[in-house]
Amino acid sequence: MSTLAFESRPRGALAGRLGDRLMLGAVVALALLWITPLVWVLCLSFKPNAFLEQHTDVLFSPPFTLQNYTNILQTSAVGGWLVNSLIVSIGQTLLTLMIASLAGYGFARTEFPGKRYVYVICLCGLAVPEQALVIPLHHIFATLDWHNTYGALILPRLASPFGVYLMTQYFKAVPVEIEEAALLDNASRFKVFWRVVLPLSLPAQATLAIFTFLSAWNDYLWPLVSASKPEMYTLTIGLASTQGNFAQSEGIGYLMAQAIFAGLPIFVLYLFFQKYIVAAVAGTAVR
Amino acid sequence: RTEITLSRFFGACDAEYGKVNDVSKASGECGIITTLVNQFNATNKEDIVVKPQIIEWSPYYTQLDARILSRDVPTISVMHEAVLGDYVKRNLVEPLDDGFKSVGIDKNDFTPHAHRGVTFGDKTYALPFDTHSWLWHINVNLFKKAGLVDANGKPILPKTPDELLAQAKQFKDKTGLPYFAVPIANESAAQTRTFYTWVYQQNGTLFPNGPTKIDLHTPAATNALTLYDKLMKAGDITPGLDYGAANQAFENGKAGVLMCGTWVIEDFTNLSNKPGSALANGYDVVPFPNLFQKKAVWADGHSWVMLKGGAKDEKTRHAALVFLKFLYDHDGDWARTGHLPARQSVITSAAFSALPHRDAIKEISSTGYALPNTVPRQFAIQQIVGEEISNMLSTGKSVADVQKEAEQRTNALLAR
Amino acid sequence: MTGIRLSGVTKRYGDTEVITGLDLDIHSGEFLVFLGPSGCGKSTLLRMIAGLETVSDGQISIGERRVNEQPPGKRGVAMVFQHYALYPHMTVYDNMAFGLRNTGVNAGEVDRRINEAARMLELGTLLQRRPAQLSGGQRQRVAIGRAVVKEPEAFLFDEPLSNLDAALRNRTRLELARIHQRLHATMVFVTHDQVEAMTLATRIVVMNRGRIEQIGAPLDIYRRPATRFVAGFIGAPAMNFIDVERAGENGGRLTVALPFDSVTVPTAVATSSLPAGKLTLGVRAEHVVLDPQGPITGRAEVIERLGDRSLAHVSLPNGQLIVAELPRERELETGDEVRLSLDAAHLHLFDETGAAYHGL
Amino acid sequence: MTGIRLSGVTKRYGDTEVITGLDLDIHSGEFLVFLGPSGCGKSTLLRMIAGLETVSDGQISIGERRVNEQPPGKRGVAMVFQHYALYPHMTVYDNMAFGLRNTGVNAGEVDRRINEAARMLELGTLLQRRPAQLSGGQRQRVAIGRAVVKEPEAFLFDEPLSNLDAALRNRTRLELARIHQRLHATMVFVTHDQVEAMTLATRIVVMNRGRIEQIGAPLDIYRRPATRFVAGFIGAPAMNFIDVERAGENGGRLTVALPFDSVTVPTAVATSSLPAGKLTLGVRAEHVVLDPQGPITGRAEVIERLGDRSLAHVSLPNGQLIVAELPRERELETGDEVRLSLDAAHLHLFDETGAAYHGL
Amino acid sequence: MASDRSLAMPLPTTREDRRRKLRAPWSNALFVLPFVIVYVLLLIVPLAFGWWLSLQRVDLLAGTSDFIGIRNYLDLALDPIFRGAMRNTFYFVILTVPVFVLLGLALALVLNRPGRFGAALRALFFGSSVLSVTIVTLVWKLVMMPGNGLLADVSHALHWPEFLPLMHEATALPAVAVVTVWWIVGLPMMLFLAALQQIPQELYEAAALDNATRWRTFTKITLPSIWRTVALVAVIEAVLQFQVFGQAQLLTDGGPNNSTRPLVQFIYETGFRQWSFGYSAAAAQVLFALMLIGVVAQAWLLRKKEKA
Ligand SMILES: Nc1ncnc2c1ncn2[C@@H]1O[C@H](COP(=O)(O)OP(=O)(O)OP(=O)(O)O)[C@@H](O)[C@H]1O
Ligand SMILES: Nc1ncnc2c1ncn2[C@@H]1O[C@H](COP(=O)(O)OP(=O)(O)OP(=O)(O)O)[C@@H](O)[C@H]1O
Ligand SMILES: [Mg+2]
Ligand SMILES: [Mg+2]
Repeated sequence: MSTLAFESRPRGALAGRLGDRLMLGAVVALALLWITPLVWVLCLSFKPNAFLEQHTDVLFSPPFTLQNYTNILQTSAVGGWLVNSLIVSIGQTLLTLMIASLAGYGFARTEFPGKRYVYVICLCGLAVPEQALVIPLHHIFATLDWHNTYGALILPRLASPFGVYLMTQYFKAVPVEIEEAALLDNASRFKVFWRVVLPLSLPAQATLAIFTFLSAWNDYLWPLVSASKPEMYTLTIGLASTQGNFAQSEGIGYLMAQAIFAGLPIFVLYLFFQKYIVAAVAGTAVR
Repeated sequence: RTEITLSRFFGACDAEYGKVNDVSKASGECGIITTLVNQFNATNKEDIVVKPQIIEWSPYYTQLDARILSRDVPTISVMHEAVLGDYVKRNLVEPLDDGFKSVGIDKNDFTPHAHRGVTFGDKTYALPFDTHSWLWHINVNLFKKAGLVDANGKPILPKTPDELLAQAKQFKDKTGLPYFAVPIANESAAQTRTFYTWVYQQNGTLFPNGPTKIDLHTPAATNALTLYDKLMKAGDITPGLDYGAANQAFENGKAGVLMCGTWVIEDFTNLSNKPGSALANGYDVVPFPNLFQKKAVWADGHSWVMLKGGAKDEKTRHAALVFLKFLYDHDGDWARTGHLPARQSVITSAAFSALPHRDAIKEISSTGYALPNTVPRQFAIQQIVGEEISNMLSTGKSVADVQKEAEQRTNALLAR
Repeated sequence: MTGIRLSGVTKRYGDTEVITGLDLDIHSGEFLVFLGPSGCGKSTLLRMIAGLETVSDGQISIGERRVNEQPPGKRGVAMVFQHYALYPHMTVYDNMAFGLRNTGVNAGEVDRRINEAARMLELGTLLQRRPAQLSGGQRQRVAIGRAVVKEPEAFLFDEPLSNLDAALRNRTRLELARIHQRLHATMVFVTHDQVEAMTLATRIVVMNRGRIEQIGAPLDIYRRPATRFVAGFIGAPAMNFIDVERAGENGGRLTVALPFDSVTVPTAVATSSLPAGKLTLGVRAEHVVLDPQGPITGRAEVIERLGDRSLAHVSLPNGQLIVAELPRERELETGDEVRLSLDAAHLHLFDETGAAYHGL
Repeated sequence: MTGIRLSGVTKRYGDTEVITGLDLDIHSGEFLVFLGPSGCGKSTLLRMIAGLETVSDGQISIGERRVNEQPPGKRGVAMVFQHYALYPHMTVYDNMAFGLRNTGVNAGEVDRRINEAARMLELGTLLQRRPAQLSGGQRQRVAIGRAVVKEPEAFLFDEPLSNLDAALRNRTRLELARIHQRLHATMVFVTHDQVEAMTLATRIVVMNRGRIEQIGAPLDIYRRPATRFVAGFIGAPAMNFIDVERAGENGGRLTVALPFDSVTVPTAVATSSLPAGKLTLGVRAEHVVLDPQGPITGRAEVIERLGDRSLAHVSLPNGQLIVAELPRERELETGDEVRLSLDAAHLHLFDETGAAYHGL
Repeated sequence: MASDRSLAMPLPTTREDRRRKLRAPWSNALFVLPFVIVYVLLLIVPLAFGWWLSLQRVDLLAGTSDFIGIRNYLDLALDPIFRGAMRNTFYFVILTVPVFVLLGLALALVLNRPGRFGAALRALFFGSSVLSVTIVTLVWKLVMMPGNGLLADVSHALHWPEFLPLMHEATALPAVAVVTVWWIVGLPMMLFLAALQQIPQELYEAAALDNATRWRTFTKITLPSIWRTVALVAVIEAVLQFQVFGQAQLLTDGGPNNSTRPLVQFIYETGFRQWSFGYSAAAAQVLFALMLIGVVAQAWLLRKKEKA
């Protein structure tokens, strides 16, 4: 009833109270701690590398330069890597959302023979470390001659039970009554899922989207061994490949600029989805 | 039109050198190799195109292995001489003797160190490109302050371990600073290099019982470790530095000597030309001073190999060889990175001697040593040994423990 | 147009049996109203018919089909939930359109039906709101609208008017009656409002504790309740019950003695129909007559003035309270002494098992 | 024991103003009932008093304190939500205990109060269930119980009995009245049920579109509605309205002409009090008398038999329908011709602005 | 009420119905089918392949392999580095997981507010997660650098002795943990935010009227309502932190004295650096077993709590 009465949330109404202030104060203080290294990264990215070889503790005084960024942008392959990363990350995100949401719904809200066992087996997959799979997967993809394709970059992560687990848990909190209403409204099981349960779990969807995108975007080991052709590099691998052998001491500014450059798309995506994460769009179900 | 792929590290620098076709205009590892390739692509007469495939240095071999496994092999790859043996032993590398002959590469011109590095049995498996090694970079300004310079203003260097300890003490007393800066934190290679050097200087060997069994209890090994330990305990090594911090400390005048490689010579030289810096007019670099019986220092080299399956046909193979010849011809240009050339004729050339400090270090091409190339998994051994020595330096682990554990770990590795 | 048949339907939640072997034939096109105390299983029954709750035992058929295993969407029924269950993320319009779009009704028709429903439910201005922005009654109307637009073969209404004001409830009731006539749909309707039950129902089913107490036409249920439970449950104020003794007979009809002042009252119940054992007399407030010549004396304890009528709670000599409806012109004050008579034709008798006996 | 004072209270959602400058004094210990059509702002008002909704403008004081900024918990009120808002993860017992434990009431007392409430609300056997395992009416009773156990200074009830059956509703109503007497708490009660309003209220507030139409004692509101809106809203069936002309005067009282058959009807309204302009006559069903000598002729179109009474919808010569309550003994069939008279003493007149004029 | 029964559609009880049941709801399995296919092909099969590898002495590049049974596992049991890595990994999980749960929840609770301010703070706490591990470790190496790192500068300014957490066995792993928390605490925060969004507002209203203090509201309303997510975050974080790798490798490379080398680094080193693929595979299988035990134990504990 009170979508607009957010101010009237108990915590809002109490905003004036000391406890609330203290808490907020603490979080703001923590936020300052959090932001310091970030600001530092930003500042370093605007400094000449040669200067940084000797000084990494001077933030706001000159010299400043845009060289690090122009270096990135002038790397001829960067555009292609960016596109690769986008294709892989978006593809992986969309597919994961689809597969995980479907499975999550299946596990959370439907019955079929053997469901519990299948679910438990799927959850056990959570415990499989990525490192246990890299070599076998590489071998399998090599046998199939699939390396250096988008498919090879996208597919392996789809098997992650994380999304399924996440969606299952969130779907369980969607009120059953609303789903019942939809079933009576002649909606097929799939339609119930698609038109009713999915929209009601938007915050969870947004969260999973950001998670998946983030891990796909920053993924390193798999693209490294799977995409050996520079034109198939993702941004992470590509940018790393441009580093000289001693970049960690000689190219700090350049590295920081790379970080900003590579992090920006995720951050933008986050800002875009953030409104779903705390939005009360789905809000509270009406019963 | 023949296309060959060139898999390498050294980074990419399109922004600065993407369009430069003249190697003489470039500097730095990345700049020089990039322009070399550009120049070759622009000038070769056989319509050969070299396509570089660049990868970050640290996972380079992981990716290379993966490529071999998925039969996606580059025509030419860069490879450290230290690991070349592993690939040769698995029969993954093409022998190049015939090819060298066909394009006019003369392996007799290879320096002794380079020759040792690329030859297995009687076959040559790679084109050596350089010798890189481990040096003392010296802040002469601080040495002056410590009273450790001779009449010509040249730094006075120790000749025995005891002299080293004494001079280091003097240095510290006079300047209040530690003698050495060495990367210790998060670093193992540096320790191994220094350690190997001091073992080689004693004519020692680490593999007296064959290539799959290390022995760290030889007197040579014990001496080397003990010296290192003493220096640390005496406060002659700045604690806690990682690679970047060690360089920073040296550049900012926080230590007298930096143990580091050939690849930083150029940077420091530039810095010494900058008034106001701690190194201004006071930088010198020398090979590791001989503290024991003979001049010797750890050295490794970059080389170019043709992995089996990389050249799909004779035409490609030929093109690759043509490119190798081009690299061979331009070995002198590469030497501007600070690395020593792999060709004797270049080392003796006037052009090379004209480069700053090169005269002082060119002896390394003959005093440089490496593990016997029959020893497998040299990087892994370097990692384990270095790690254990780092433990000694950073946590005070005893020499005996280091010897025991490094030996155990290495031998377990080699047994697998 | 399809009837619904329940046979031996039982529902258990774990150990608790909430519906017990229930048999019921709902005729095609009928308007059947369920009445029963809170928690007696009305919603559960509706939900089972709709297919939202499994049947623990027994069979449900809609038309000729056994539907026990059919999914809800396939049963051709529309339901208004007691708690609405609106889609919080959809506008009112979309809430109503959802079911139609699912069955592929074309957009124009969807629009037409929704506008029609919105008009009849007075939701016209709210079509673009979300449920969270509606008042309770408005939500309830959306829930009704959602069912109505589907024009299904059978409607299941679970207390659909409980949150509406009297005037609106009246209007909506009329609209529902009209829809019923237009669509000839079968309607199953749960309500607590007796006016609703009386005016809408073809038949009323009175339930108690998961069983059916009585099925009948509205006035029958009111006038000839089958059991004491039904008699007490139907009608507001509730029927007055007085324990009585047999006092004689008058033309085959029993005369009973009230438990005080040795008052006897004639009834219209045939003596022969009655079993042995104790009897209880039942009489509705409107048949307790304020009569200066009446045999019963009492004192008005509470006067409830409801506007259109007034009720007097009169204490009898034995301390029991009896409710009488006051004639409109009659003014009475708390504490007044009154005399009452009972309308013999409308007296009911109940035996020990609760079975009822009526005069006419 | 504290009164509640609202002055100039306004509530806007974005652009929509749902409560407009409302002034109201709720006396300490009073039982105030809100009546009004769906969506008129009753729940919003309650929620503002409780502190769940911010006040866009104006002031709310409880006792002497201005509470606009006070958090809900500090206002000393208990509320029953229209949609219950039970804690789904707690048992019935814990739902009720939660508020008490929060204020440090000791366990014994908690137990005592809950058992007392459970008894009075007939929840005894359900205390260990979760809300999802309850029927609608049971949930509603838990919601009431949760408020009642707190024994607060003021209760806010938002349609608390809407899902209960008539019998239970009656009993609960009595219990609430009893609690009111015992605690002398201020009660604010929203309902759609006029019997509830009539029997419980000390005063009734009739709201319409965010404004107060009338405040008064129950019978006053019924008998002397201040506006045509109130007249039409209160009472079931709704009051009959007929447009009339002035036809003369009789002892200072206006006589009006009905719009057909040139029938004139005397009223008890003083002519002098009336403004110029058109007039509408209002008469309740119970004051439309079936009278063989009556001046009005009509035809019975629909007979609604509600058990305790019957209503005839009679069409007048001009086609308008008028509802008359049938005397109990009188049987009438659809289609019968009838004659009606209107009870002069109970006729109401409304001017063009809707203001009402009464006889007595 | 947000009850958590699954839609109890056809759950018939008579024998005849039970027979039908076996047929009818199979269609629901279609929902999970896409995942199951991917899961089997891309997880189960490679995992089994990895298991097979772990029983061999393999040289992938040479294409040779000998079946050696459980030799690799026996070797692991005796390998002090592996045992150290195991200890480090457990220690790291214990250090970080509770922090992720508690801090993530605390941040989510405070920042679950509309308006720009909350949004900005949320973005800030999330912001660090977008950085790659290389950058994160580089920056923190600079922070903790001896001499003129940020930490050193601060301690100089305060005249404290210089604190070099990465240099000491006792503090190195906690320092890695701090960096990890800084890096990705935004993720549990988001999971909690999403869960908080699902709690019906009216429950808070009822609680507010019930005089519940903040703390009571939190423990009695919020926590029970998001308990599933608490379990989720705890399990997920445990799974993630068991696999800690990049930070440890890049900050300390396992040192000092093997005090920060986690299992995954061990697996990586033995596999990719030392070419002991079978040995590496065996270590990976051990990690799998450990995580499985850890996750199952945790899920079980949290589940019990949920029921209680
Ligand atoms: N968030 C909102 N945004 C816009 N309008 C709203 C919002 N919430 C409520 N309203 C409107 O405010 C008006 C008053 O709502 P309220 O719930 O107070 O009505 P009510 O008198 O309780 O009605 P009912 O008897 O149907 O429960 C309604 O017309 C409703 O549509
Ligand atoms: N999940 C459950 N577990 C146990 N008992 C339940 C469950 N759900 C409902 N019940 C019980 O079943 C009985 C019937 O519930 P139902 O909702 O059908 O009642 P109802 O007749 O609709 O009542 P109301 O008029 O109050 O809505 C109630 O006594 C209720 O407590
Ligand atoms: Mg119900
Ligand atoms: Mg309301």
